[in-house]
Amino acid sequence: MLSIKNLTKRFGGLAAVNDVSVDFQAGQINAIIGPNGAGKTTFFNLVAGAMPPSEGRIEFQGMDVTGMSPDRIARLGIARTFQTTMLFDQSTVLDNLIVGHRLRTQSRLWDVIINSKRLRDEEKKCRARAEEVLDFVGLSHLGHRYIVDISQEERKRVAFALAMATDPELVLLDEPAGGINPEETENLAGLIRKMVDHGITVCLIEHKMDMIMSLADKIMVLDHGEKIAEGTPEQIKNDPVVIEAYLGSDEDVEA
Amino acid sequence: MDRVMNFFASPAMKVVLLAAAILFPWVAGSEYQIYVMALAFVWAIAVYGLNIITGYCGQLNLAHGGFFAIGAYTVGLLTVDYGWAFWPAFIAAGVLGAFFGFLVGVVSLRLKEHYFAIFTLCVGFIIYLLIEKWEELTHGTLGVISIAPPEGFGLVDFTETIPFYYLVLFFLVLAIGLISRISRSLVGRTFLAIRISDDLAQSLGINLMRNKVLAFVLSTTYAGLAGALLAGVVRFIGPDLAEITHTFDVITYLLVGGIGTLMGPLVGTLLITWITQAVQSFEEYRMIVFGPLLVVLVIFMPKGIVGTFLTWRGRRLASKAPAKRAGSRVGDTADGDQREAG
Amino acid sequence: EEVTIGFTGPLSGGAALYGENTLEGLRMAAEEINDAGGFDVDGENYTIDIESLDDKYSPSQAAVNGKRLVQQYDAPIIFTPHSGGTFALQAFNERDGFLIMSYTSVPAVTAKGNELTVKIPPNFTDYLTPFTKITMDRFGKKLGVANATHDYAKYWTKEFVPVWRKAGGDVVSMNPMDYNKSADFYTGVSKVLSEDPDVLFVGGASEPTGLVVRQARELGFKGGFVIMDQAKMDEVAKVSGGLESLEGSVGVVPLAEYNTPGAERFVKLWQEKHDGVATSETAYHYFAMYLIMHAMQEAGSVDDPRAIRAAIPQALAKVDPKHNPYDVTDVTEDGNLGADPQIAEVVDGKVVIRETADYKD
Amino acid sequence: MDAFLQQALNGLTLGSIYGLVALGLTLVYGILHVPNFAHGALYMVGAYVSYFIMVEHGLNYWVAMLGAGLVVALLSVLCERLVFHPLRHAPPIHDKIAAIGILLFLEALVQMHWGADFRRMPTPYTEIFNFGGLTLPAQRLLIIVGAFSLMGALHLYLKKTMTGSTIIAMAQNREGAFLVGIDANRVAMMTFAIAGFLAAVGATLFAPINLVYPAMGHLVIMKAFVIIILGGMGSIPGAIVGGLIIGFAEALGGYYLSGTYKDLIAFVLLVAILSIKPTGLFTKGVR
Amino acid sequence: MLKLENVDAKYDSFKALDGVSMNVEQGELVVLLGANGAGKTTLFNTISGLLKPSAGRISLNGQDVTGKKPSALVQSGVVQCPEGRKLFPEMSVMKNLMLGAYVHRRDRAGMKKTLDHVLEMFPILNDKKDDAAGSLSGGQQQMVAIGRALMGRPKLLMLDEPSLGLAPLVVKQVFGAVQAINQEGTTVLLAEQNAFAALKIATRAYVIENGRLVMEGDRETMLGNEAVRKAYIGA
Ligand SMILES: Nc1ncnc2c1ncn2[C@@H]1O[C@H](COP(=O)(O)OP(=O)(O)OP(=O)(O)O)[C@@H](O)[C@H]1O
Ligand SMILES: Nc1ncnc2c1ncn2[C@@H]1O[C@H](COP(=O)(O)OP(=O)(O)OP(=O)(O)O)[C@@H](O)[C@H]1O
Ligand SMILES: [Mg+2]
Ligand SMILES: [Mg+2]
Repeated sequence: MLSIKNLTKRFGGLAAVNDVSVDFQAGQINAIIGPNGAGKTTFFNLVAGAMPPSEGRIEFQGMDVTGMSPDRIARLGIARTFQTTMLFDQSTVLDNLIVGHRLRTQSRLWDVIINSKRLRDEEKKCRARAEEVLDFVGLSHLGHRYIVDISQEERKRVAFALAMATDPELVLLDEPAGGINPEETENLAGLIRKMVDHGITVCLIEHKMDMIMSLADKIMVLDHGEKIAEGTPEQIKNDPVVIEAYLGSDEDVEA
Repeated sequence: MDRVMNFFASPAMKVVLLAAAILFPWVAGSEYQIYVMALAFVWAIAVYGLNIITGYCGQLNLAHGGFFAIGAYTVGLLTVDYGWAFWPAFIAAGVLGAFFGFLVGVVSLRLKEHYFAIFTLCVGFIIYLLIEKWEELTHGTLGVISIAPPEGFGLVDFTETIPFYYLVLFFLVLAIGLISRISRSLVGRTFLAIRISDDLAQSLGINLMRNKVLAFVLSTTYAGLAGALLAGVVRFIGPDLAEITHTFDVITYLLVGGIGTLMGPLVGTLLITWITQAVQSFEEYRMIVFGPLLVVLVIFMPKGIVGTFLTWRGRRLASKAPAKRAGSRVGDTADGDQREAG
Repeated sequence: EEVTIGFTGPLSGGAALYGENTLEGLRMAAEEINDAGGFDVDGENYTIDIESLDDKYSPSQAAVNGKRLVQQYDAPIIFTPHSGGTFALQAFNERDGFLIMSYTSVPAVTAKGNELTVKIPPNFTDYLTPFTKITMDRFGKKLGVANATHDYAKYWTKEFVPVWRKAGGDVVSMNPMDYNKSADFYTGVSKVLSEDPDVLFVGGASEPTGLVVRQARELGFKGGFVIMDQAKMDEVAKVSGGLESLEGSVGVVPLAEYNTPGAERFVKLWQEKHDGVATSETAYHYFAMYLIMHAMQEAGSVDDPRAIRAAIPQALAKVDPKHNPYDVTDVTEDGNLGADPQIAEVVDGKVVIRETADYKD
Repeated sequence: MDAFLQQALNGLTLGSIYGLVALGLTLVYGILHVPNFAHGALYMVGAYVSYFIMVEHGLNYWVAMLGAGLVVALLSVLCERLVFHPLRHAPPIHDKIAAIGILLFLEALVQMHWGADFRRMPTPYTEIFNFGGLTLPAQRLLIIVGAFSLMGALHLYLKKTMTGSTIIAMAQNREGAFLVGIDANRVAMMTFAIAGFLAAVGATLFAPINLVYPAMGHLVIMKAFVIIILGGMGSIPGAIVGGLIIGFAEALGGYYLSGTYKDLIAFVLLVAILSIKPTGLFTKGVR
Repeated sequence: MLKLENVDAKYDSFKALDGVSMNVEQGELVVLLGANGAGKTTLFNTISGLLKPSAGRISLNGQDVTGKKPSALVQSGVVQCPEGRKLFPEMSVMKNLMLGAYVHRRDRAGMKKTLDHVLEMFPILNDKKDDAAGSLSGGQQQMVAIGRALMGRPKLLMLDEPSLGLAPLVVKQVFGAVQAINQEGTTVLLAEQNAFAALKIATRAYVIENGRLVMEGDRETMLGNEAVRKAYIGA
């Protein structure tokens, strides 16, 4: 579904992503791990079109999307969340989600001026979709709350819902469990599984190893921009290179 | 108390406002008041334009006065130098407002925040300097004299104050109607999303440039048409129309009324216009009062009159609903949905 | 009874002083008239009340003020000291019925056939031939244009350049500058001087004119200046470095040096109550108020603007010379007041007065 | 050639003044993160204070300059305390409007006291130097030397001293600055004081070759904005280089291209540059 | 050394801290546990002087410091490494670190020594010392933030979720460093969600819920407490 070939991104002299090639299969949970500064977020930025790669090629469902603008990529079916959760803070949860479905609608200014049937239909559709995804993440009761008033964990869920509202094929989740406690992390993991059950391919960055290990079908490890390993959780856990670079040998640290 | 408040926010209020506007010429003390009101309405249309790009889309356009002047000059030059009638020139003013808005928008909207603001400040200044210096086209500092007024029909003569008042009112209602519709529609939500966060909006598949340019063109069209109406009533225009002070005025109206609100532009424009008329006798001392007033206003009423009212009302409504703070705490059980998902 | 005279002009902003000066002329006259017990029209005694509104030099604001003065204060006459305000008022003055007393030298104000407009100041065109003759004889035929860029300066240039050429002169460089906004005139002045002119045509507000003169001298210019009538020679000299720096200049005569009984009296009258020097705009407005009073008496009406306008020729003859500093004597069909103005030339560091009449072709 | 050098000299004069004003603006921008539209009014007040001290009270030019610097620095600090400090959490448009409020107020105030007419402040240095056809009045020389010494001193202060660095630190993260023990309020006040001081000194340097009037700050401030954008907002060297670019462009453009459109040059230049490089000339790519 | 008595803090009308009393002794490493929004950051900011308590008293070594300015508190050795890092993004890493030593700016030699110490702890910062801090990855920025706090030579170091967004290996390093810092004699107050790792190096811990301290105990007690294990350790 997502096929990356020789992807490279340089900032000045630094290669934040260096010659990475990888394939992600549809319907799976693919994880990207690696030390801080390994280039994980940059990798997401490249896939989502937020910055153009220096070299390499990105194919999504067989189509070359290299260098496309983020909005076009989103319309093609790639949605993302950000490392620091980004939402429209001054709006209600539901309003956030309604905009999320905007890319699946056609209405233009002209439709607004004449109040066309298409516009009315699409507005209904957006609202329906918003309610649906809100229900999906289990926050139906929060629809009319303002984002600033909800908790960190709820924000993470709304971010998921927002990504879902775009009707994606693939979602990129950047550290979804950052800054939330173990119990909530469990719940989020459940939610990610539920997304996959609904036919969405997931790609996530995370530092919480137990979550990754229990969740991922496939893990890619980045270090200094390069791919140093790729495989199932079992393989990765025992890969000496990964242990050396990332996990460390003393399991005690893991909580 | 709440009843009164709710009434202010209800659709009925709009009907009352409209009725008041229609009746105004019959209760006004003199034609002068109608004239002032009509001019205020003209400016209000321009302020609504600014509200689209600045209030809804979050880009502070400091060339707005320039586009207003472009509209006015379009009517002025076409009617005076090229013998056009007012109405075709009026349409041309809208078209040119949109056209120049498009040109400027395509270049400037790639810039962020202050860069955009200052870029447009410069664009506004360029418009002003061009109008002042390009004598062959604009008559330069001499200004455009004897501009054609809007042609009436039958017994209606728009050089008379009252018919002109209704004409402007008609356009104002149209302008507000359109904006109110846009702001509630998907298009308006899209603008709002861009205002709050460019990056997020883009990651949701929203084409930033297209939407920003759309908002910008809409706003400059409003400015152009408002300028055209002004030219039609004052019938003389000079380069001073394009001075940055007019842009500042328009921003002040917007801010006082409430930026990003539907009725804010109207409230702000009317209020300041009438205050200005009322303090005419202060003459040079006027700014000594007005300047600090502006400062106090932005410090203590940052959301403007309408914005403050809406927040206040929002709070009251919220406080009536049982306060329930969400958030997971020790001991809270996770809700059923998630269990089922896991 | 009271009759209300309206005024709309810049009372705040950059032109406030100018606006205040014009208004003060009206006030001085009105005060004298009222103190003398008012005036009689058709057996009825009237005093004058002046309603002044600020328009910040903005035409549309002037229009609003015009409406207000007519509607709310019933003013049959409105004074305005700028062309933009005049044009804006002309959009409705004939219909709403009020007379515009316009203080601007812009010819278009009266050229468009508005029946209820009177233009107060004299036509600057009277100066053109004498100015040309005096400076061309003394310095030579090459003219450099370095005046301001506002509307009035434009009209001047448009009229002056052909006169200069017709007299056999040559315009070697043309570089008008924005006197009110420019940060520095050095560039512009040196550009004009690069063509080595004999005479420089300068003028705008007095002080920037002085700067231009000063910088021209700094850059080595030795010729004479033709100073546009907006600039007052005495004020210019203060900035340019004294009358010596103005050697060979021609311009309008400062009110203080004007040789009429009316002018002398007016200057004294001004000094009784004010600091600083009296300006011509004040003097003209002082006169215009008297003119209006007489016109009302001649017309036998204080509220019929057409009759008042029609009575202005007779009224001119009635104005006491002591109220007429500039000896205004006639009015054209279009509504231009006219006088034979005097001219000042700087010779050996002193102002010498010349009569325009001496230079008529 | 002579003409060219003469214009280059004019450009240098203009550029140093522009640079000085832009420097203050860019510093304040760093703290406020909004363009301070009132800065031009501070410049204007600076000129009037100098005028007041020197012309109305007959004191020495340098005393006037120092006095104006101090008074305007104080005024600038007052603006920070009374207006911008309370607004520090408000959206940027509010600071802009408030700044406009300050501007209107200061202009009206000055006008009330001194009127709207032009005033002249003579220079004590009236010599005119002539170098083979180049004319350079002493005051212009003073402008160039004075402005550049000030800029140099400021640059050293900001780069080399810890106290200077706090200004930059504070600009980048107010709370972060608090947490390392910087008294952020003091830094804000210091910055405003420096900016006000620079504006007043710039005005005092420039006033003798120009005039003093309430609207004198308008065009200067507009150009200062162009400069800080050209140079990258918040960048000190950018402000200086930008000032010179605009100064030269105006002098040379005004001479060789068109005097009528001279004032357009700066703005057209900016529009052209931003159209090609949306973040200005000297900004480094930082996310 | 640090003592809080019945401290309240408010955001508008919302009470984020409610009668907090706590005590940190010289040389201790005290952990503050709490879910999101429990009030950890608020408590830290109140101690740092960024927020003024609406009631109660804070004292440091017996001196009342309630309502003191943050700069004054840093002077007296209370240094916070904040949540969200609060770096100077466009300054170089080196400048960031140097500004951390702002209050010791007259002691050049001491600054140099601390700097070497910090760079030894986080060698990556040496490689990046001329880069703008804002261009670093999330984890690297966290290191700069900790480094900057250490440059202030704290007597009481407050770390607000230092492990947030860090790779496991780095988390380990960070906790190792924190322990080392503590062992060198610096008193540490640590807010964490990564409770297990934090408790392992702690002397004592508090649990905060809804702005109230609900539990207090030494390491063993805490690790053995069922409720704590369930909520924060997830086992
Ligand atoms: N600036 C603010 N304005 C209003 N309420 C706030 C503000 N900051 C925090 N709060 C509220 O105060 C409470 C405590 O927040 P605080 O940030 O101290 O929690 P925390 O324990 O640090 O959480 P986290 O683990 O997410 O960092 C929360 O309910 C939060 O919503
Ligand atoms: N816009 C940028 N300009 C310059 N350097 C950058 C930029 N973005 C990222 N980098 C550099 O690229 C490298 C990779 O950064 P990235 O944010 O992708 O790391 P990451 O793997 O997401 O780390 P973390 O887990 O800490 O978030 C880092 O060294 C960072 O400093
Ligand atoms: Mg990352
Ligand atoms: Mg926190």
